[in-house]
Amino acid sequence: MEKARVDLPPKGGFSFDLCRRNEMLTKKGLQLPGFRKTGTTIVGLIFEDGVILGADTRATEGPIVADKNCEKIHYMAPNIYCCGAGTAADTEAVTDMVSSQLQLHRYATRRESRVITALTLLKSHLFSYQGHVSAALVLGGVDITGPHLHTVYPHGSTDTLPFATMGSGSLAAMAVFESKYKEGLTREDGIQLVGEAICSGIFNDLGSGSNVDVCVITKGKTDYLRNHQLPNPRTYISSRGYSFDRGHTEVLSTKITPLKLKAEVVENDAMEE
Amino acid sequence: MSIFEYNGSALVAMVGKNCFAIASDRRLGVQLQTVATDFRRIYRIHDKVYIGLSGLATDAQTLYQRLVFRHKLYQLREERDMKPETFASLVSSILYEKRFGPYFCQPVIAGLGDDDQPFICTMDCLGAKELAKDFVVSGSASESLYGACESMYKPDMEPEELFENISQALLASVDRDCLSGWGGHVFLVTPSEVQERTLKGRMD
Amino acid sequence: MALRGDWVYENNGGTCVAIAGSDYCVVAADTRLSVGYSIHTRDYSKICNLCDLLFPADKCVLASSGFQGDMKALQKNLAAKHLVSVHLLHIYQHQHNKQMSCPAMARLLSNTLYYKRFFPYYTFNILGGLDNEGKGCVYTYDAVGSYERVGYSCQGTGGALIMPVLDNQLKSPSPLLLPARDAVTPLSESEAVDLVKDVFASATERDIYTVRFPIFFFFQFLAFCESDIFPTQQHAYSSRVLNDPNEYDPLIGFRLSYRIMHK
Amino acid sequence: MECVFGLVGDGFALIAADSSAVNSILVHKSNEDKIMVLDSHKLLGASGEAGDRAQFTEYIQKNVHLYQFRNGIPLTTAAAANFTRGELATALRKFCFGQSPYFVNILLAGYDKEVGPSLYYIDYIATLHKLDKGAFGYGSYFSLSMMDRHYRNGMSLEQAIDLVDKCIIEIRSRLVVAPPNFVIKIVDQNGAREYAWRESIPSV
Amino acid sequence: MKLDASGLQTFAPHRADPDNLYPDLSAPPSFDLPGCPDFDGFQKKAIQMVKPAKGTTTLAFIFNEGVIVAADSRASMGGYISSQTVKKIIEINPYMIGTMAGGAADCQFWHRNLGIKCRLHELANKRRISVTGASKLLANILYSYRGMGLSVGTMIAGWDETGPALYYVDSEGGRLKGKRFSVGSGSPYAYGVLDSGYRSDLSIEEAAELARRAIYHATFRDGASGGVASVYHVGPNGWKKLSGDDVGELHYKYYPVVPAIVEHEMADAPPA
Amino acid sequence: MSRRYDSRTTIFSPEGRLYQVEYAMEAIGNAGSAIGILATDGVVLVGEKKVTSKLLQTSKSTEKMYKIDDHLACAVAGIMSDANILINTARVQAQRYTFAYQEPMPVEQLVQSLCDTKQGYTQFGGLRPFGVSFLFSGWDSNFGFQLYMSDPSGNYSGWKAAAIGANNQAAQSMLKQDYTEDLGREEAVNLALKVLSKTMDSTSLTSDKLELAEIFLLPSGKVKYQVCSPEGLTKLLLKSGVNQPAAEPSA
Repeated sequence: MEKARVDLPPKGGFSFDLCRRNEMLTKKGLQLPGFRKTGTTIVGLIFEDGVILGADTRATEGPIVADKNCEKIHYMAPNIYCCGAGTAADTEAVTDMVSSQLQLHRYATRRESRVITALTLLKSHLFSYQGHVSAALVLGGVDITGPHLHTVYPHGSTDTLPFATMGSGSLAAMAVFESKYKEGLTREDGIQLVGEAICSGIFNDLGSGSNVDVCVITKGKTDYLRNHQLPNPRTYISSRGYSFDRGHTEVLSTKITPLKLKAEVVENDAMEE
Repeated sequence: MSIFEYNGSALVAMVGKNCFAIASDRRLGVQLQTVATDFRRIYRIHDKVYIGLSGLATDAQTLYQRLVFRHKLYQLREERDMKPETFASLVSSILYEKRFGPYFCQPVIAGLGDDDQPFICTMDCLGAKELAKDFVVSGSASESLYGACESMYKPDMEPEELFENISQALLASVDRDCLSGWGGHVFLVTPSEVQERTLKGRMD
Repeated sequence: MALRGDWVYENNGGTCVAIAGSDYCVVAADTRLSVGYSIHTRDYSKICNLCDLLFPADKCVLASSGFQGDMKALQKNLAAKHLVSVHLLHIYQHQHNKQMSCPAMARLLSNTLYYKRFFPYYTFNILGGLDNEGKGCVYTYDAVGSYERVGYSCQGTGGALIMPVLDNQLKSPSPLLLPARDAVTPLSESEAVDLVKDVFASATERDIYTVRFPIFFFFQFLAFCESDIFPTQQHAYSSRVLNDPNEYDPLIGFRLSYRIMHK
Repeated sequence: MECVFGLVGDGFALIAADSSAVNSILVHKSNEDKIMVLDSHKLLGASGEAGDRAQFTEYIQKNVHLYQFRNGIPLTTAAAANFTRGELATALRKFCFGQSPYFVNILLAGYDKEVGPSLYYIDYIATLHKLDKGAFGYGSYFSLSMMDRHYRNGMSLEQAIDLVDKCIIEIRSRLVVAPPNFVIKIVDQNGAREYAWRESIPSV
Repeated sequence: MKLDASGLQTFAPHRADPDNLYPDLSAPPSFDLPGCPDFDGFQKKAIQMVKPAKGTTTLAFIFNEGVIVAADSRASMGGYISSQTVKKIIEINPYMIGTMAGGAADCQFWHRNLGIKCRLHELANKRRISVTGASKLLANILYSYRGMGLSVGTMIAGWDETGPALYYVDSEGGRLKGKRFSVGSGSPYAYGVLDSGYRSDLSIEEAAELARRAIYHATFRDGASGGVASVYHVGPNGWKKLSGDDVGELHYKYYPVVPAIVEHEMADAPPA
Repeated sequence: MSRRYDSRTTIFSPEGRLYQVEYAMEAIGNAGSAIGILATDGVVLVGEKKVTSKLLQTSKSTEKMYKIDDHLACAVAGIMSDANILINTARVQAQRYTFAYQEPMPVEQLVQSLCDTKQGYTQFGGLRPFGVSFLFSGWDSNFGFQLYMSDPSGNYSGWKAAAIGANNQAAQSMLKQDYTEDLGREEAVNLALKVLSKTMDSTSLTSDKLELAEIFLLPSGKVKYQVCSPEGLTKLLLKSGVNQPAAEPSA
């Protein structure tokens, strides 16, 4: 009498079976919750021998900062990285999916992945979901044909640009880029410019904040400078602190369960006695 | 009223000196009416990984049962327990699978990884992972919990001090939320033992 | 910011906190005025001391978050009403410079808010100051005028973040209790300022509307203590402006100016 | 307007339910027995839309019987409750057009040798919780506080029935659309059976 | 449209000064109305945005020794508890008290207004206003604003020539004379306990305990009620506050908890 | 003549036999033997390990014994690859039951559902039967400790003691003589080792040729499935004097 269909080996793709119930719940007057969005300032630019990507590290749930140090620069391939803005779950999932597809593709072709492959995979996936998978991406990488920088919009359209910004802080960042970008930037100038663009997003856009992540991709070498700048340390630690003495909280009941320590695996010889 | 506030919930996990504590309120309500005051929101996956599920109670229960299903099979096949990081990815994929008809449930995962490094993480209802080094919160009282934990958290607390801080943060926050509270439930996990305590809170 | 058709309200974010002590009252508010995801200005004070030309009402201060347009209107309305009542007192009871005490101002504010009951001021107010015996008092309001005297309060987008910490630190038995229990010993003034700085730093971490701009952060305290027992006629208060607005406080890394009005 | 409530006493569990079958303003019948005997030691009190209630409870009853025939042993109360919750949760997700999810709230009372009496609360979105006293519907507002006030652990049958009568009187006096008649059923070690009717008007 | 705000007469001192220094402020204050076509839509959106404090449990009943009035002290805005120390029993005059349920601002303001009117009635007629009269005054005012979104559910209790009297007045214009009422989101829970324990021959102490117990049970089950259960008694010579107990402590008084037990669970390791 | 009837697994021969099933039983006869004994306070499973090269690196701790659920284990005799499929199916069935009822699956129901799967391959689908016999041991609240044996035909039966795999008839008859109702867990282990030593053709009995697993109740009432470590096994062998006098150190 068992119900065989519970948890069949996952056949991949989305399952929609809860939609009906959720619809009934919303009809009853309960509103759907907002999903965690990365307010985000993400940028990318091409410099003399590669691509530099930059991102802030704040994820927000409405007016509340859910994650003060999240990673928005996702690994796609050793030579390709991608910054994501929009619904946090979508950016994470779509970049993971495409990066695994690239990995399989590298095994099949035994060649370094190309940025254009990643771009096409991303855009077709996003297009097939008509923007419902809401991920706005800045895709950068250096492959056999040289450095590439693209932006991908949730509905699947893409641009190819020398420098690009996305997310709610893109206006602030683009202002910096428009005024200071020039062809053939050195590595240091590039990193400095990206840092400045992200900082302008962090300070002027409420959806962005905390720290600056930078990723420099050049031919054969990629270094991902996690928390390259920490412009917003916690401003004030109360000198008094909040120490509560033992027993300050009244407890109704306590149950203590000792754990087998990993070191000595208790091997019993039941037959000993 | 949002779906997350239908049953009301409050969950917080905090990291201490190679130990962690995870605490939740005990109320099961239907909007403003309190149905039960001994509802368990924190489940034990195995000795070193605990998961708290806040939000819609029915989804929390279904999600927990599916997680036990998947983790049991993993345990039988691998002949070892799942590491917290792996378990967090499992939860994230199960949630994201229902992207367009999601489970209304925000999990908080806390565990001791290999060589007993504490690991905590939370997700929104779509599975967007948020790994934190200090504390994670969720539930209808999450705003108050953010404020309380942000002030009360200190790095590298001893287990006893961690217990006091997390309890005070939880009780102070639920006393500002109509939909959660009615006592507290705290699991304090150190490499050598697990202490499960119920807190005496306001029952209004 | 284009007004959306008939909807005239906007939420400019920000947080304000007030703690009443035995002989002082600390009122603090952040200084950012933002709309949606962008910032209009970083230097806007949400605290106003309702003074007017003739009669500086230095006994209490109004801090409010929400729609700053309404706040400006409310301030003018309140200052005008205050002027009338003090002026009339002046004429008919020959009491010169008789200040309107904080509880009286609180009632006036409650009525002023309620007269807009059907077209509410979208402001969440805190009135801080000193009562007649010179003790600190804080009144907290909802938008349409329901008010209550409390020991501490905070309003605004960071309110829900800060309130539990204040509860935890300043917990005192409710005034409604009978047999009454004496209030717990309140914090000293410096401890109160320290607590406020800490809760603001925490709120800044987690609330995008509560300002945090490391280099320039105008953080206005107005702390009041009862001035010395002054003769009824002569009205004098000593206000020691602790430091000029540009003083850089190394401890908390931002510009700070607070005025302590001492007994 | 439907009221179902139940409580656990010393060695027994009882469920009381109103017995009026209504359709908008019409009372078709006022002695409709809404508490089903699930199996020898289980009672299932259900409230909700008439069609759903009959359909779903019978579906559960037949499956429980099938389990007993097939395996020779009856389901424990906990297993039956979890089974019912699982069916309700999956039924909520069925895609058959025109069939909106079941709108049924369930109180399941049972007696097992080792565990003794137990009462399970399953609401229409499949939230399951084991409790000592529970109630559904508009009547719950009145009976819950009444039961909070007078309920003791291990109450005798007489005390429990007296408490149920108090609740019924309270519902009749305070609930605007109060159902006139109630049926009370109990389950203890010698099985599930009807205990009494409380009729304020002769059943039509 | 200028509204009849006669109910709003705040009797500012009569001005002798003819030159009308402050023209607009001298007129009796009246309600500002939004100049938008859809008044109701505007109200709904404004109230939703402003979320005035709501949710409560109040009760009152008449018995042989007078009237017992009790209330909780929590104000909540949506899910957030804005205050746990709201005085919901408002002293109109030494012989009459009113309770606050529904919108906190509405109740506070109109009770204050009622207090002024009762005082004026005493000055004009040299005797205290009867409870019937006072409740009629409030009912008429609230009725004049019917449909504009006021939310008030209040009880006027007092002792006048006719002895103890209790009226229920709400913002829909209802006015009921009765012996036992409970108002607010927690009222059904309070009724449950109140009705089963009520007897007209209760002593003052028993009646106070019954009221306190009813408020406690409401705070236990209803999320929007909590804080302090205040109990007042109105006798022949006016009202007197009997008690104010924190419901958090009341719970552990009614349902004492066995002291903290430390339970050691057997280790999982099999017997060595 | 019988050749024509055994190519199709689902066809009876004129003598009323399913040749493929019998051939499967034959294949199991060559596999390492396994013995299960039901004791009063537990169930004991002992298995003979065929492959014992030191170069072998197994990912699994035991070759013959598999845990199906916390309260259920099985010993396998036959083609291991077939066994893995069935064991996985058994594990998923057990978890599905727990998912639906939040209770451990009764032992007999699991054995029944696995045997239904096996039986399917003898009646439809045109695929060869699984060449695997199982000894299922477990505990549940309805019937306490239980031991079942199932064979490729999909038939199962409950036993007090049973043997499968190489020369299981010999082992079975020995068990019949020595089995007594009131065997404790220790005596059951000794008996199993004794029987196994006789039936195994290998010269001396050392711990690397054997596997021992037990199901019993912890003092806390929880069921425990526990595999005996090689050292424990060597001690047991010495204590029960089973191995030959010249107990050379195990290679």
